[in-house]
Amino acid sequence: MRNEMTLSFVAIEENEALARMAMTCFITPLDPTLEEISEFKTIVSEAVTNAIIHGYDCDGTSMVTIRALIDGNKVSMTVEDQGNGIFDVEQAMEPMFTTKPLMERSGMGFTIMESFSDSLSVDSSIGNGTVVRFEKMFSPVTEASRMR
Amino acid sequence: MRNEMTLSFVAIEENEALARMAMTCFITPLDPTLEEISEFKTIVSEAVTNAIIHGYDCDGTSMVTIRALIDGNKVSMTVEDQGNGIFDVEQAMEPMFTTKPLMERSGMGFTIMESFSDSLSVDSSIGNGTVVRFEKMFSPVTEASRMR
Amino acid sequence: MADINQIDDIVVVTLAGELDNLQANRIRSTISSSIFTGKVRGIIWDLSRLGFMDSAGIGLILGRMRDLAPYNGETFIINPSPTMEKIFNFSGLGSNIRHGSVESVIGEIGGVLYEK
Amino acid sequence: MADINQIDDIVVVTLAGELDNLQANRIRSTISSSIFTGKVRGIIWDLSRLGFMDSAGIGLILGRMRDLAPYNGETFIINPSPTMEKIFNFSGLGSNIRHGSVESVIGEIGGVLYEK
Ligand SMILES: Nc1ncnc2c1ncn2[C@@H]1O[C@H](COP(=O)(O)OP(=O)(O)O)[C@@H](O)[C@H]1O
Ligand SMILES: Nc1ncnc2c1ncn2[C@@H]1O[C@H](COP(=O)(O)OP(=O)(O)O)[C@@H](O)[C@H]1O
Repeated sequence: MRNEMTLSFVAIEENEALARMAMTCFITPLDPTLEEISEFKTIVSEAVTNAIIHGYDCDGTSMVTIRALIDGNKVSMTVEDQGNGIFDVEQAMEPMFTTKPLMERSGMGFTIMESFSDSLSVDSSIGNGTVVRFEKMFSPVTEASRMR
Repeated sequence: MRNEMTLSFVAIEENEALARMAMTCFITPLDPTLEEISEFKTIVSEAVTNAIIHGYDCDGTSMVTIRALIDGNKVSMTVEDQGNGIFDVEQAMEPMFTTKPLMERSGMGFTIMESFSDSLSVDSSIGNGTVVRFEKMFSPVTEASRMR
Repeated sequence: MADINQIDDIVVVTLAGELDNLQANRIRSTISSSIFTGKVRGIIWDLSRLGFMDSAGIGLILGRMRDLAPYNGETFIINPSPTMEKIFNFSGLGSNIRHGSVESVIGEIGGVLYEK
Repeated sequence: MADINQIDDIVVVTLAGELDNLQANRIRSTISSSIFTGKVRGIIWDLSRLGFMDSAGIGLILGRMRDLAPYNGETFIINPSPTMEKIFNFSGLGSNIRHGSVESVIGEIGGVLYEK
């Protein structure tokens, strides 16, 4: 199947759940397994939370944008902010690295996103924002399940 | 509370459910009653279905866009397409009027949208598309429920 | 999503999940066929377990009323939610609504048929 | 969302729903306070009914391990979903996971404390 969507929302923590729900619903026609759903939801949650809290410091007015495409059984997605940007992407992607230890961030976001997706790339520049791009393959939809 | 979102998706019937779910999740922080939720979902469903099937004849490539704003306990929303447009809006809004009787459309969409919202307006022009704008007030959120 | 059962000359359609335009299009022909197997005198739409319905449900039910017209078939809608009940009322289907069990409504159709 | 119970000198946190950044921020101080009421020797995170968790859960649990450090408190995480278990493993918390009942883990903490 082929489908395409874009979701934007202001940078408030309440919208983490909105993003997860909307994206979960978007992939439902792929008839994903429970584990595929929860891994996908986790990727979305990590990327969106980062955009809200690191990109925009929860400013409540700037917009986070998710673009997603389903092509066959592959989902491609970008999570984008026009916020602070990342000083050193390589360092940011190291496990346990966080610039917000006082907020009890674990620094595991990028590690989780990388592990649960099939490919991940990050484009960022200080003062201009960050785009996280990833792809996830889902197990092929069977005829039987498509007929349901 | 204040929140703002935009959701766009291609004109396929599968996205009717996506739109309902995303919008339902968006209003969750207002702690709506069951009846408020289902009336709101119905409005969304009618407007989005119309954009997909009447606006774009389910072409699978053109985009439907929903913009929504929460301000206090009022939700304002537009559902927009750049598709066929409506020939005579007044006639279209009459109960039982439909241009797709063979698809078993009931012609009750606008009547339901008007009844379940607090205000509704339609802007449309042939060949340029349609914007349906509506507002719905939700019962005020109590302190007790906000603390949950 | 749609369970179709025939009890004597009555078709009972039990709906679950969300009945929107997409779902209505998916189940329409199956329900129509079950009416055209012949001798059907009534249809009962059991909405007890239906979570959501929009005007596509109205189109689906009105369409099957047309299917049933040649047989003078009755239509009953049981246990819609309050929001669905409003939608049926707007659409002139309020008098087809019953709250109760499938059995009690079959009894009512029996009575209706008997009186004819 | 977070049920907090103290059983002898052990805090049992039962989580439900979705544990993300927003929820972690909402429940953090309540859980911390329950540790600082004193004499706490261990914390059990019961995730049996938790539907979703991202790295905010890791931050929350590591933070409470720091709270417990002065008391040499133990941390156990019970019944995470397969996806959550992966996240704990990435984060070095794999050895804190148990599958079983709260009671059996309380027994284990009892043993640990006894050996000290
Ligand atoms: N969208 C973003 N905008 C700015 N900085 C970011 C963004 N995403 C990640 N970062 C930076 O990368 C670091 C590591 O991110 P991550 O691995 O997700 O861990 P955490 O969110 O727990 O800090 C963050 O602490 C932050 O400094
Ligand atoms: N977005 C739209 N684009 C073009 N035409 C529309 C749109 N929305 C509604 N219409 C027209 O208005 C008519 C009435 O709409 P409605 O009351 O929702 O009933 P129905 O969808 O059952 O036909 C439709 O049959 C169609 O001709």
